[in-house]
Amino acid sequence: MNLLAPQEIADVLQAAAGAGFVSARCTEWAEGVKGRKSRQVWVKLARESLLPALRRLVEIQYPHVSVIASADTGAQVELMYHFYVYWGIPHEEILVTFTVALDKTDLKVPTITGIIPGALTSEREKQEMVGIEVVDIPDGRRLFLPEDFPVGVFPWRKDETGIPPDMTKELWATGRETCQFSDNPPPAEPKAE
Amino acid sequence: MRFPMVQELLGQLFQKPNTNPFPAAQLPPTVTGLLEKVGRGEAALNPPVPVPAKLRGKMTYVRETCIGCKLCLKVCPAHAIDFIEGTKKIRIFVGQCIQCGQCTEICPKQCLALSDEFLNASHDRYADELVVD
Amino acid sequence: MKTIEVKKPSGYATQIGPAHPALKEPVMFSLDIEGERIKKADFVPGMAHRGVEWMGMRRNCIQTMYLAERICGICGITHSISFSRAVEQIAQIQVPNRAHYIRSIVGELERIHSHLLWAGVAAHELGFDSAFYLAWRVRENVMDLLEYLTGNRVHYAMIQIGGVRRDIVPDQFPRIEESMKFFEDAYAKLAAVFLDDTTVQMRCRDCGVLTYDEARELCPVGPTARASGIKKDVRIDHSYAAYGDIEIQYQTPDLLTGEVRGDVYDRIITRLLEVKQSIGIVRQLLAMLPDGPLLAIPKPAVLLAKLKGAAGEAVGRHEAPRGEVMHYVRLEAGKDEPAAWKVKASSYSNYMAWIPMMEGEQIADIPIIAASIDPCISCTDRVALVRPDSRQILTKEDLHRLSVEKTRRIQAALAK
Amino acid sequence: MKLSQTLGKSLWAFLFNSGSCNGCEIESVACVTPRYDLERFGIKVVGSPRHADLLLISGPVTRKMAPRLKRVYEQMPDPKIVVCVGTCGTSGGAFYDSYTLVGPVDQVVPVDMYVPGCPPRPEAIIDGVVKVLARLEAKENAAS
Amino acid sequence: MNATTLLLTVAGTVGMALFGLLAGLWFTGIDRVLAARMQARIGPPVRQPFIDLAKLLVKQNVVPANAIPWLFNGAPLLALASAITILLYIPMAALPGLPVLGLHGDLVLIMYLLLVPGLAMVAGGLASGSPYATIGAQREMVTMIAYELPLASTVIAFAWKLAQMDIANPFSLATLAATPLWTLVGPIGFMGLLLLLGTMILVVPGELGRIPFDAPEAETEIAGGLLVEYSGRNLALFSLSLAVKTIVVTSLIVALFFPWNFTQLVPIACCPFLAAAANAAFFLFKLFVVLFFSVTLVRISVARFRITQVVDVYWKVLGALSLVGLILVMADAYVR
Amino acid sequence: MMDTFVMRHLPALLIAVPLLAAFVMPLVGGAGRVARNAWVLLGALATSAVGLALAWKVLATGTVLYVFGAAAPHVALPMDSGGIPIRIIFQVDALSALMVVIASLSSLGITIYSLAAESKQSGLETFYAMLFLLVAGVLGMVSTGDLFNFFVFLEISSLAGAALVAYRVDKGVAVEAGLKYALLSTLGALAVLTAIGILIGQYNALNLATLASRMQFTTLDKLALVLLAVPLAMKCGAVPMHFWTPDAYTTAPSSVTAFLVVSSQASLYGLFRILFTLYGPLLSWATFGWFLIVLGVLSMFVGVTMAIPQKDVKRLMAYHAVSQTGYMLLGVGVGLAVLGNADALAKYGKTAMAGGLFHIINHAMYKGLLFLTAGAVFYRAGTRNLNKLGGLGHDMPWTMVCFMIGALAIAGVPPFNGFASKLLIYESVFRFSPFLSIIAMIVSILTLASFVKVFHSMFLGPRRAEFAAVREVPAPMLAGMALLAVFVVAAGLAPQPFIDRLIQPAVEALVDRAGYVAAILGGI
Ligand code: SF4
Ligand code: SF4
Ligand code: SF4
Ligand code: SF4
Ligand code: SF4
Ligand code: SF4
Ligand code: SF4
Ligand code: SF4
Repeated sequence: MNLLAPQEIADVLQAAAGAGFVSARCTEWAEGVKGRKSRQVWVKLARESLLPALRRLVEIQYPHVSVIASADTGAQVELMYHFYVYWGIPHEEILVTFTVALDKTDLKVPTITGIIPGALTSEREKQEMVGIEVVDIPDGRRLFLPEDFPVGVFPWRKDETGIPPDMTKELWATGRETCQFSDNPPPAEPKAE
Repeated sequence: MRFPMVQELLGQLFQKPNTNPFPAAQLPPTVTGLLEKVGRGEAALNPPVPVPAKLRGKMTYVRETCIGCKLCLKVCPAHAIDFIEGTKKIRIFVGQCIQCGQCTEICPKQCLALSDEFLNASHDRYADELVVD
Repeated sequence: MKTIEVKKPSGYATQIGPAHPALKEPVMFSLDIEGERIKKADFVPGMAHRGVEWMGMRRNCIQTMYLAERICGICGITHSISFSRAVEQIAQIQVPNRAHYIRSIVGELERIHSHLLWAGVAAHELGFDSAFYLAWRVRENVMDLLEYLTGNRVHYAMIQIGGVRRDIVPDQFPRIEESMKFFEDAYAKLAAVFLDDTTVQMRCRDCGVLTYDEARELCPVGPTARASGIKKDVRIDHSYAAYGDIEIQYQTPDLLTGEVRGDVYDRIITRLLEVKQSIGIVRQLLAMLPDGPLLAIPKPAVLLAKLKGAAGEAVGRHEAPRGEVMHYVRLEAGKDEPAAWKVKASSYSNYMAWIPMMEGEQIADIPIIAASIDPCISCTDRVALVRPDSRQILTKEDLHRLSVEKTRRIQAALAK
Repeated sequence: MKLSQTLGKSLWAFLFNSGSCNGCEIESVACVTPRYDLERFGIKVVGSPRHADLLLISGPVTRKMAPRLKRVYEQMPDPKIVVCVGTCGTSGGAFYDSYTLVGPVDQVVPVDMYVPGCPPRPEAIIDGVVKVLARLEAKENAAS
Repeated sequence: MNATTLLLTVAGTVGMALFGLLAGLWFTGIDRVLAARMQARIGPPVRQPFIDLAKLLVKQNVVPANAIPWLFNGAPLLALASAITILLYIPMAALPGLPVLGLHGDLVLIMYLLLVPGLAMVAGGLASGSPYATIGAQREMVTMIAYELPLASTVIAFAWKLAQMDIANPFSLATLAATPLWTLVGPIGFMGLLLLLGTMILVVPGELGRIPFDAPEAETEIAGGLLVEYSGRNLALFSLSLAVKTIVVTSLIVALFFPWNFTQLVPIACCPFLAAAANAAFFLFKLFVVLFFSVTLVRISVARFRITQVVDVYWKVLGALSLVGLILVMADAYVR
Repeated sequence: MMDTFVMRHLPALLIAVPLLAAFVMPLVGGAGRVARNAWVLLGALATSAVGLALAWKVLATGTVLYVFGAAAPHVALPMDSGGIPIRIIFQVDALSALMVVIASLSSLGITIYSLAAESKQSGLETFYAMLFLLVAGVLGMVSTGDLFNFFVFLEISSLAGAALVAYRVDKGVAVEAGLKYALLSTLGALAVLTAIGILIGQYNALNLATLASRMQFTTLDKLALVLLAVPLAMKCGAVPMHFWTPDAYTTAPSSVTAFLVVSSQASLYGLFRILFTLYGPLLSWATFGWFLIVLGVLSMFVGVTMAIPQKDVKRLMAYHAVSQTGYMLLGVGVGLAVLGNADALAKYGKTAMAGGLFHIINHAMYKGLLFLTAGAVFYRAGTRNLNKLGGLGHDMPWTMVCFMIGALAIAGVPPFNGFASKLLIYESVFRFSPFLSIIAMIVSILTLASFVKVFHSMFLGPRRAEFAAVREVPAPMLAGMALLAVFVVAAGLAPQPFIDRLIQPAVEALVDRAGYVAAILGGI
């Protein structure tokens, strides 16, 4: 296999994403005595370019999808799709992250399960945790949250749809306030010498 | 057909069990009776498996040296430390502490430490022996 | 958010889960059963959902690291390595090499303990308790070793952002080598019991098959993937900590048998091979252990201050015993707590593989298949309620009344 | 016959994971393995709450598990003993606040003995069980 | 039947019941201790089964909402009663007055009576209305069907040989106990008998629901299966019936394959009392040996079979072996 | 004295009483429900009383002969006959007595049961008339000593049976099943009639004993044998001619089904009579013995394996009936196979036959009981589909107990009667071939498994909403079931008296061909 360098990957993805391409950067991080580097490509895309870019990525190597992370940045919810290519080749694996920012007014994103079925778990989780809608998801049920969890509350959001304070239970406080302790005796008087 | 376990089992039949007989090999007729005997020095409990010197067990606290800087509260990942406003000292709840030892590292006066005491079961999670202050 | 459509399996559906006598992760399966065969399988996780990421996003990075450690009680070091590696990349903290090596050594010891634990659980699921006891007897040795090195059997608290908190000193080497020797001997015994035994073969061969293609598309990780012939191993692919300095091989079942079938038996082989591999890695790393400090920033208070100033995003990964664990962290300047934190545990990636593994198999195979990816299932919904409407039936029986009173007495007594 | 002589010497245990990190769950299981061998005290792990006398609970009780924990407790025939294993079941531990936890354990079912530790060593769990027995005996002696 | 014999029968019944219960529990205790030792553990005290029993008796006896109470409560009683009944038929050591119903001890009758405790468990399990119990009950039925073939073949092989020798009452256990078959056959038949012994050793764990044939109760699959809903007194009765059944089944193996008495092997000319004691002790020893090899050792050294594998093993492997055993025994008769 | 008169004319009454009951039925029917029920009950009681009395007489004093219309009805060869029995002759030996007992007992239980079970149906006069006709037909079949009469009674029972199968005319299936049954019966009857024609042409006689004494075993006789044996085997439901049983047994009302079982057994009786008495030593014992054995083993296995997957309770039970018939064929077949070997016959042949014959009566009782319980369940729950049933045990405890008794009996679990007869079979046929016993045991356990499943799906599990209104069935139905259940338990707990008093004589009668002939012809 002819291995592409991170920058080359960024370039082909830029070409595939077309107008939806926002930005790309490559980073490296070295650890150990030999200082072998792990390499990352961070690509920002518009929603429309997610699938075309992913299809192009699959041509490089069928990627390992690790997870879709998310962040609430205020007006937007960002989704970070973490893929790995060149797995199975010692020390050559490259992390390719697609960051897709969605306006909170229109939290829709196409499913990628048509290309990588293994992403289903992560997409289901994002629906319930940050309140996006994954269009055409094959199985849209809740995953981790209980059935009786209130609709419209999304634990990882930092706005008014996040966890309201009254839902938070302070486990540590149970019984601590009402418990009678022999309080700390006052500090011993410094002995006059 | 192969059953490698049979040989292992039959071999073990004539060897000493691997069990550490803590606190007694089997239950005595009465536990309280045994404990009383132990108290009178007539019987002895079998010790647990030896623990390493640096076991992270129950917290200890030297109240006198504490300066009330609250750094330990800042790093405690388990909300196990209360600050007592009146005395400017702290109180540690063993029933809440996860023995990470982070507080012992950040304490500027080294007044916190982890002992190797680990048999802390109690019927009351705020029992005296589970509150260090 | 889309409305929650509840896809109830049709026909004779049964639920298994989520509280299991034997072990492990509470998860619930809904199954479509015909006779003893599973027609359709689905699973409901989240029984153990504690909101870890949410909690983490409200605490400072040091606190969050201990929280991360407690995501999982089997690999106490996995999540803390991953989390701190992400944070280190954001804050550009260069971990000393000695610390890298110690991280890897503990990671490998953890792998040994975890795989032995798994072997025991798998044997227990098969009703083979002697093998369970044997595996855990061996495991106690590595637990002792971990406790000796770290001060705790499970949550080692070894990792600090920027290094490790405890050293491994030459005085301790003989004790470690003694254990490695012990594991080598035990490995032969375990391999015989788990791989040669006819009944184990009957239960595990060609059971719960995950093909190469399924494994590629569902993206499972760790031994689950490797047993299907997928060569994914973060330690090799990605070179981090001390792993970049040594040569290690992907452990796939064909190394032993010459073929990959992707069944439960192959997963046993893979894990056993990895135990052996880990013994070798520990020895190598110990021999190569470089000198140097343990922490980039020894003072926790300084560290907290530095992290408050850091900003950016990064991914930290580690090959846990069950496969890739990944933490995505985003820090913002001026804030103690992470702005975003996503934990991807290994089981998270492996769940989906259950479905192709289970469909078409028998009820009897559920536990071992579920265990074969190495979390576990459980069940509570198995017993019916005491007839609520007919108290008299029960109270008629003096025994019952007496025993209730006894319980009350005990409770009253125990409540002091 | 005294309960401590019957129940106390033949405690059948049901392990319940209410959303723990598994640390405590696994240390509880370790208690039955040869090194610790709970069976020498007549304790054995059973698969059905109906057969159980002793409930070993670990974990801070998630929302999803709370009703099930209650149910398991109710399904156990009287008389029964509950031991909470681990710090996070005792008081929350590292999971001291959350939107999806309803613990600690004693907020859901009555607890007779807490075994703090994250996780407690298997011997600490054995110690907890023995302490329950000692308490039971002491109360019986006091009553008679 | 006059008053004295009636009285004797009643006394014998009570005695046998007591013996069955005590010996059954005691052997269960020994089994547990030995298993623990082989697994490198200390294990419970030998009297643990007695304590467990006492414990169960003080526990609440829960009747689940979906159960049919009288059937749910009756099944354990029936299981115990039927297990004790079988005991009355089985010859043990050559003690006066044993077996209590000796004259009626018929192998086929016993074979079918042995179904009854199992059926009672099935009925109880089904009556409890739990899905796990239902799966368990179905599996129990399948297991019963499965070991029927080797069992039937063995029984018939024995009777056939005796009938062929023109010995009256070939199905009577008294006949069998008096006529060790090993001495009646040539080398080919001896091989056949060995095969039959081997199969019967593996029928025992099936009869008693032990690993590897414990699919009906599989704790890690269906959480105790049949018995999942039982508690307290009812569970105690079931465990007692299992204990008695252990004695029954092992005694049956002893009666079929090792009927010799101590006094037959080592003629001791002393008082009959001592001889009886020696015989009784020797009988217990034989039980212990059978129990060790067919229950204790087997159950801890292998993994549990799937229910389909239970059927395969019993029908295809052991069934075939037992049929070969039968054919060898028959061939032996014609060769000579 | 009245007594003696009755005693003398018992064989005639055996037919006359049910016929009378049948023919008066339409008249009484107009007089209201109570009168009708009273008449039905009276008729059933009288029929059973006559039957049992006759059987008692036979067993006490030996074969009873009865010549219709003769001055001295017990003399078979009147002076004016020239040595040929020309009148209608009933010859009731111990075997016939056994069959009469079966028919009497089950007809009584069934009739009582049907009083409640059918009370909601219309056209009850016809129903009961047909039922009595069926009873009369069966009783006639087993008592007559005349081949043509046998044919006539066979026809009566077949037509009455067909009518009853189709009784619930509102259902298309029922009519279809009735037609099927009638058609097959008619075809069978035609074959029998042809055989009779052949025999009469050759030997100019219809009396069984006479025919037996003159039999030459020509090719035509062989043809007649086939023409007799095949339809009878079919009517008793032996594999591979069992195909009609499931339909007929399933669609008929349960009380009728229970009696259809008896009627099938009357055909079985006919088959045994033909083989043992009519052809007797002319046959190759071994060949025909094996013929019965193979039929038996096939029926046992095919019946049970077809039964297990069935969803309709009665259909399932019908297949079990086929399977159980196999045991009877097996037992009697082994006896037939060793008929020529006096030593083997004494050692195990007779035991095997005793087992087979004992199984006939036991089967009639427990299978009748099972069909009645199935009817009871249908009566209340309105469905026979096992997938839809469930939880009835909460509300129908007695029906459940009856079912359990029947199920344990059919599965051959001690201490019920099925075990008693199966034990005789197991412990005898193994000496003929050990594998037969093993097969018989395996089939038993399969039967058990099947009934455990049925038991579970009908009675156990949680109460179902759709069966909220279900209650225990009315007392007469319970009484009818109880009657049969009592027999099942009694014959299981103490089988020996039954074997000694009822079965052994029947076995002797079956093997004693000369005796049968001599009873008529006076030892010619
Ligand atoms: S050891 Fe850790 S958990 Fe315990 S008080 Fe200190 S910081 Fe808190
Ligand atoms: S860090 Fe040390 S000095 Fe500061 S409050 Fe805590 S215990 Fe006291
Ligand atoms: S890691 Fe996942 S399952 Fe665990 S607490 Fe966090 S969100 Fe819940
Ligand atoms: S997957 Fe297993 S080990 Fe990991 S956190 Fe869950 S339960 Fe614990
Ligand atoms: S293996 Fe996975 S689930 Fe288990 S402790 Fe490690 S990271 Fe957690
Ligand atoms: S999915 Fe992984 S991290 Fe989450 S609870 Fe399970 S084992 Fe722990
Ligand atoms: S107490 Fe600690 S080890 Fe135990 S379950 Fe809780 S977090 Fe895990
Ligand atoms: S099915 Fe498995 S997980 Fe569920 S209770 Fe049974 S053994 Fe446990």
